[in-house]
Amino acid sequence: MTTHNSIAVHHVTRIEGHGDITAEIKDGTLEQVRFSVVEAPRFFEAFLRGHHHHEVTHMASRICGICAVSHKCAALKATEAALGVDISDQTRLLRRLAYHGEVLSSHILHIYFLAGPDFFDVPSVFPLVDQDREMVRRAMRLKNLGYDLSKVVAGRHTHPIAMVAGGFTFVHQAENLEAMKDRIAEGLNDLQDTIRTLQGIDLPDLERETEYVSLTHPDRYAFYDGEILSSDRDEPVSPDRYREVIEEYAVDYSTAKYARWNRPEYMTGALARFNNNYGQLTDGAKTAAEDLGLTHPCHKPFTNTIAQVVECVHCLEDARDLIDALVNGGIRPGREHENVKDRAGSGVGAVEAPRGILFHEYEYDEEGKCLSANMVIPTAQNLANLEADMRAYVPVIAEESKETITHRLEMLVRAYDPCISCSTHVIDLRK
Amino acid sequence: MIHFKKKPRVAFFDFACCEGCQLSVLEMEEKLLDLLSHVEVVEWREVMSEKSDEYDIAFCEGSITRKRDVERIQSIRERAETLVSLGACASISCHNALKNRWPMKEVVEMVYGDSGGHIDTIPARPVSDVVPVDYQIRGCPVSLPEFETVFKHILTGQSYDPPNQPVCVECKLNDTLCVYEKGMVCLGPVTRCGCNAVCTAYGDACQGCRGLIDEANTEAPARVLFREDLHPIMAEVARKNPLTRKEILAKFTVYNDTSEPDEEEESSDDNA
Amino acid sequence: MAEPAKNQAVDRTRIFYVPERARVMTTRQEPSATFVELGFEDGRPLNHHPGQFVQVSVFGYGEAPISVCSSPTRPESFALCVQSMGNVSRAIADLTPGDWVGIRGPYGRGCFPIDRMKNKDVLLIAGGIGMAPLRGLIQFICDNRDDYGRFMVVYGAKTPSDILFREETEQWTENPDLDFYRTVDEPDDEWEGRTGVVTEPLKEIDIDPENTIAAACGPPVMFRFIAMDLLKKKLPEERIYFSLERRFKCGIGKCGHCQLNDLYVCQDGPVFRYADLLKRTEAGEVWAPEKDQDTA
Amino acid sequence: MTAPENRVIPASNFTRFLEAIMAEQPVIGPRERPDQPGFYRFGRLARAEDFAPDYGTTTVPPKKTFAALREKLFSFTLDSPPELDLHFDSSPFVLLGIHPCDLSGIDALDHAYSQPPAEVRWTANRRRASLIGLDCRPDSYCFCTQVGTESNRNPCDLFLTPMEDGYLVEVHSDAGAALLEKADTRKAGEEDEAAAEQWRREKAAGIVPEFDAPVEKIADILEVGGLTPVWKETADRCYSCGSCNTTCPTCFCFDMVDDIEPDLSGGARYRTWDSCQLLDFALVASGHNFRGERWQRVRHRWQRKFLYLYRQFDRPYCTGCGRCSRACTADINLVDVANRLIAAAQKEA
Ligand SMILES: Cc1cc2nc3c(=O)[nH]c(=O)nc-3n(C[C@H](O)[C@H](O)[C@H](O)COP(=O)(O)OP(=O)(O)OC[C@H]3O[C@@H](n4cnc5c(N)ncnc54)[C@H](O)[C@@H]3O)c2cc1C
Ligand code: SF4
Ligand code: SF4
Ligand code: SF4
Repeated sequence: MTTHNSIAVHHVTRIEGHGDITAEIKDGTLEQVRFSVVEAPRFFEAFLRGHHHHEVTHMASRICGICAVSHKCAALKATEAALGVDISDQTRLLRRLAYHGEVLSSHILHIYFLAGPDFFDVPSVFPLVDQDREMVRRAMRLKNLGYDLSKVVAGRHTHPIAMVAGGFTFVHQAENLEAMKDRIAEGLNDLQDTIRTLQGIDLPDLERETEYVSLTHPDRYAFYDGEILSSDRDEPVSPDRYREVIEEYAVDYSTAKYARWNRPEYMTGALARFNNNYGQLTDGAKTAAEDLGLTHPCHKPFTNTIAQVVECVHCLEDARDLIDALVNGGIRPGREHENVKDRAGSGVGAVEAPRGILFHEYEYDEEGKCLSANMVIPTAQNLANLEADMRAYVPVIAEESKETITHRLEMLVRAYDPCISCSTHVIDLRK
Repeated sequence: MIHFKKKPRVAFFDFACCEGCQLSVLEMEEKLLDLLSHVEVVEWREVMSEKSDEYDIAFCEGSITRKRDVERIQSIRERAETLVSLGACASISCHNALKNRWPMKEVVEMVYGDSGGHIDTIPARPVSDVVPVDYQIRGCPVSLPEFETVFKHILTGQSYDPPNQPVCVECKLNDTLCVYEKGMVCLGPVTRCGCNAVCTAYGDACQGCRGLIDEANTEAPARVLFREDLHPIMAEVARKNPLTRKEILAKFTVYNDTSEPDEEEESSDDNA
Repeated sequence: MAEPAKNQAVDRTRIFYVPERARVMTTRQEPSATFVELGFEDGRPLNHHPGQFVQVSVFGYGEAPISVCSSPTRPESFALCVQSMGNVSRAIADLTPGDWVGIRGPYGRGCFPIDRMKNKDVLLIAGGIGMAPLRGLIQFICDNRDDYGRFMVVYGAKTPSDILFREETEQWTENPDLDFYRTVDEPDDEWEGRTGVVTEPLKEIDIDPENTIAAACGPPVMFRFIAMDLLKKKLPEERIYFSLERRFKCGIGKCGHCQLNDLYVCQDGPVFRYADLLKRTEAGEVWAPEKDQDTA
Repeated sequence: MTAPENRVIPASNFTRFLEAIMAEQPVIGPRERPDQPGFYRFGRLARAEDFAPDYGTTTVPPKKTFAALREKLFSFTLDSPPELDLHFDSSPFVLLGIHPCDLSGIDALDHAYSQPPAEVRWTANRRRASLIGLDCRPDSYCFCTQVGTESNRNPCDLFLTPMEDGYLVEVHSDAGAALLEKADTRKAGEEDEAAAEQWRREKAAGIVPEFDAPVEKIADILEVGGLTPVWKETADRCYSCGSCNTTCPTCFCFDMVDDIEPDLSGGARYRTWDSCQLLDFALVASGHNFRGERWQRVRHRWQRKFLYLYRQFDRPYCTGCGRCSRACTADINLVDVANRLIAAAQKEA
């Protein structure tokens, strides 16, 4: 008997933004599979033109409501590079703190609300409100802790306020920062409970070695700053040269563009960072990895979610150290932003967003007005790798029912925690 | 006395936006659980797999930027008794409308080069430009206390108009220092409040994300800042912000481009 | 103010913004309005003068000023007639018997001049929902009919189906003690009564300008035309009374919303002598907006 | 009470005095904004050093300590029948460091709110507080001398005039005298009085803005009218943002709204400060706006402060603090407008 399965998922649920899965499977072999982004394009790269850099950096965070701090930081770094602005250590520490908040809240959103229901065999978190209210509360608590870490630094997580080129419009209070430390302790406990919850779950078994790309920093597990590293190479590359290393290409069925470097596809995100920078994780995070059975290196895409849990522990432990460093350093009013002068120039900002490496690039005229803008988001970089994983995975599950195949493919998509609501993704290569 | 109807069914939908509004709603923790206990959530793609075509209250986030969005929002409108525009994109079109400054073909080309042939895009419009909206929750992102207020208004059958007072009022109620005193230019005097003046509380100027108040005096800054006889505070503002009249007026449109989308300019391609 | 004595206890019963509970006794749907009859918990009367208003709270919705539309001569309860305009008025309209509301008042020092009207001819003019405050006065005069001279009432509604207190007004038409004129702006097929705006019947009425007091309530535009007609009939400005609407929050001259030049409509009104209003530019600007006078 | 002699409190003793008070009751006074160094607001002092005696003018006047910017009037349940619960605080506190103009602002609200029926909450909160005034140095927006508040002491319990080392203390009430017993003071000598007098002279000399006619005249000018061109010209610039009202120590208009709990079990009624400059201030439900034109609202602010309330209470409802001009993002300056009104009236005459 020949079996023919046509899988089509219109608007995969529980992901950020709109994407469709289509797969054609005949007699257990995969004829075609793809994940296409069908998000309405928003044209940030076009309409940022003409705006002053102060507006540009505020507008840039509006690219994405989940990784607002990442987009903001990438935009600030690019703008500061273009305007030749140096920032103080305090500003850098504060941004890193806000950043940890975002990574935590974004990961928690994914772990509990987006991917989580698959682990507990429910369609969404809402049935759990009655089944396991304490777990839902814990999820919300952790998510809020992330928000509040960003908030104590920048007034809000979506979309951060006080962060501007050069520094902050707001003078931070040691008491407020200090007060977060109790919350962090509580959060670390909640993470231990999270780890216990996740120890019991069964993840689909798929192993496929690929190229892992992330930022890397000599002194720390890279989120806010660093250079571009590929697991296929020894030497990192400066973010300024991102166009040389990350080659984008278009496909005709998607509004997103695909990316490659040393291989036809690469992976970026929590698992890539874990693989590339494992040694720099905090001790607690390493223990968490052990408790969760995540060994280094790991080539199982479904474990991306587990790597996120490990990173949550890292972020909270590191946030605690950052607060100590800030408070012990004595917080200065720092109105560095007032010294920022308009000038012509261009610059690149690269950060590790929760979902992977993110680039912003701007060019400004003498009045500080934007001449051109470009962004490369992590999900666009992951798409080729996601499809390669799908191709590797379908034969494994080809005998299953259509529902199971569909569900497993959706889970695979979710494991990447794709974030496509931003829909800014394309390099104009001919420029 | 509050006379309840049966548990209304609630659905969340999104169009072109950053999805930050519906996500920040999750920040409400206990309050969200309290609010949701009065309703039944039947569709919320972002956080649940179930879908439903039957709902009473639809929260719609995002701007209408494609032909198929128009059809989709119309069908949502037909089904929902109550339609809420959630956030700036849905209510006043936020940054999305900035692309309307160019013909769609040009915008597509700017971003996608020649490879943008398959892209379906029309001038961005807020939801209320396409279908009637019962409640607007403005802001980029929405302010959670206001979301809560509107939710409670819906549950208790009350109407809700976005506050028609400028942000300055909330600055004063919070005893926040006016950023003009620091020499910055602020859009607060012409922008609707409801955000609890959060940007100014954190030392930044209001960016105008909630749209203009009714009868906003958008001519005032141009009339003020170019005067010779300014008093010390405003003199400092004028010195630090050598803006042209055009630049001042442009500031009002960053979130709130009220210029009419060019009707003749339609989707650059229909095949999507 | 004399130096306040420190730490004295506050007399809570005198706190103006705290409403007293009242129970909804009956409700009735009127055309484009709801009639609500209320009583205090202890059964005591409201003790109001015709023309006064109460601040009605529907808890969770807010508070709104509403005229008392019943007469103090019928003290078992008091009644409101409310048009759904916004959240509070809609909530009042949604009340059912047994529900509770909060009441502050009665408020307003400027009421209909029932004493001054004694032994005089009385002419009342109501436009639309303006019938609500006047109904209390009509009931009052009917209940004390011997104290007053000729009694004339003109009532204009938009369409026949907008006529408030239909049965009662029908009775008034029959009532020999009362010259009642009812008119509609837009008649329907069944309407056999008068047609035209409220000033039309007014033109026909002959009054004794020396011995008449007139009072009116209705939309702001109406006042100007009524005043012109009455002045034409040689009725002096001191004997024309208007009941005004403004935005009230407190009802006792503190919140500032209802200020009309130096007057607080809530406290000094809501019923004013036309002669007094004429001195106030902010009243004049409403009636003759094209003129921009700005004296106080 | 008979006027007691003035005392002097040296700076070092003053800190101890403050600490002694703070041990017994909260002290609210001017303190530097933690997030905006160099700017001040009234707030509870955590330590005696938080007191910033050299503060200029705060954005929001100290009236907020008696009628909070947003305050809960009472809460209610949504049961049948509803239960109401009043919130009253009767614990005493000290309001420290109020400039003469702001004392005058408190006095203005005492007048307005004590009109029967009295605003009990205000009165109750006023009774909780002991007021300690403090003399000041003017900035370029202050014009207290033009409305006669530069030496105002009403209402206060103690009044401090800064001296080289410490303060000259005037005792204005028995409660003030009782409070001062906690301090180590000495009798003020002639030199001390002279120093304080010198302070007041310098302060008056430092006032820049001047009305071109006495303040009483402004009421007459407003009463006569014919000033529409000035109103319209001012309104062209005005945003109707309300900052002039919401920062004014003598403004007392408010709004009341209900809010309910997310579980819909009950709620509360709140009062917030309001402003007559806002578009919807006089809008009624039928859609009519009784001051729909911006210039009408501008005129109303003036008439209320310098005519209606002036006539009603026999004092201008302006303390010369200059807050409205300082807060105005359209640079509309009260004294400038006054002088244009005066000029317009003179031209008319
Ligand atoms: C002394 C006095 C006596 C009164 N007596 C009665 C009476 O007997 N019966 C009666 O029915 N009414 C009476 N009223 C009127 C009544 O008080 C109002 O209708 C009521 O306050 C409305 O309150 P609300 O909360 O329902 O509406 P609100 O929510 O306060 O107001 C909603 C209204 O706000 C206005 N609004 C908001 N946005 C806009 C906009 N964009 N454009 C235009 N308008 C807008 C609208 O008019 C809208 O209907 C009286 C008023 C006074 C002062
Ligand atoms: S900071 Fe902006 S919003 Fe606030 S008072 Fe000043 S101008 Fe108004
Ligand atoms: S502060 Fe200035 S701009 Fe704002 S309402 Fe007052 S006068 Fe107008
Ligand atoms: S009107 Fe202006 S100067 Fe006068 S008291 Fe009020 S804020 Fe101060």
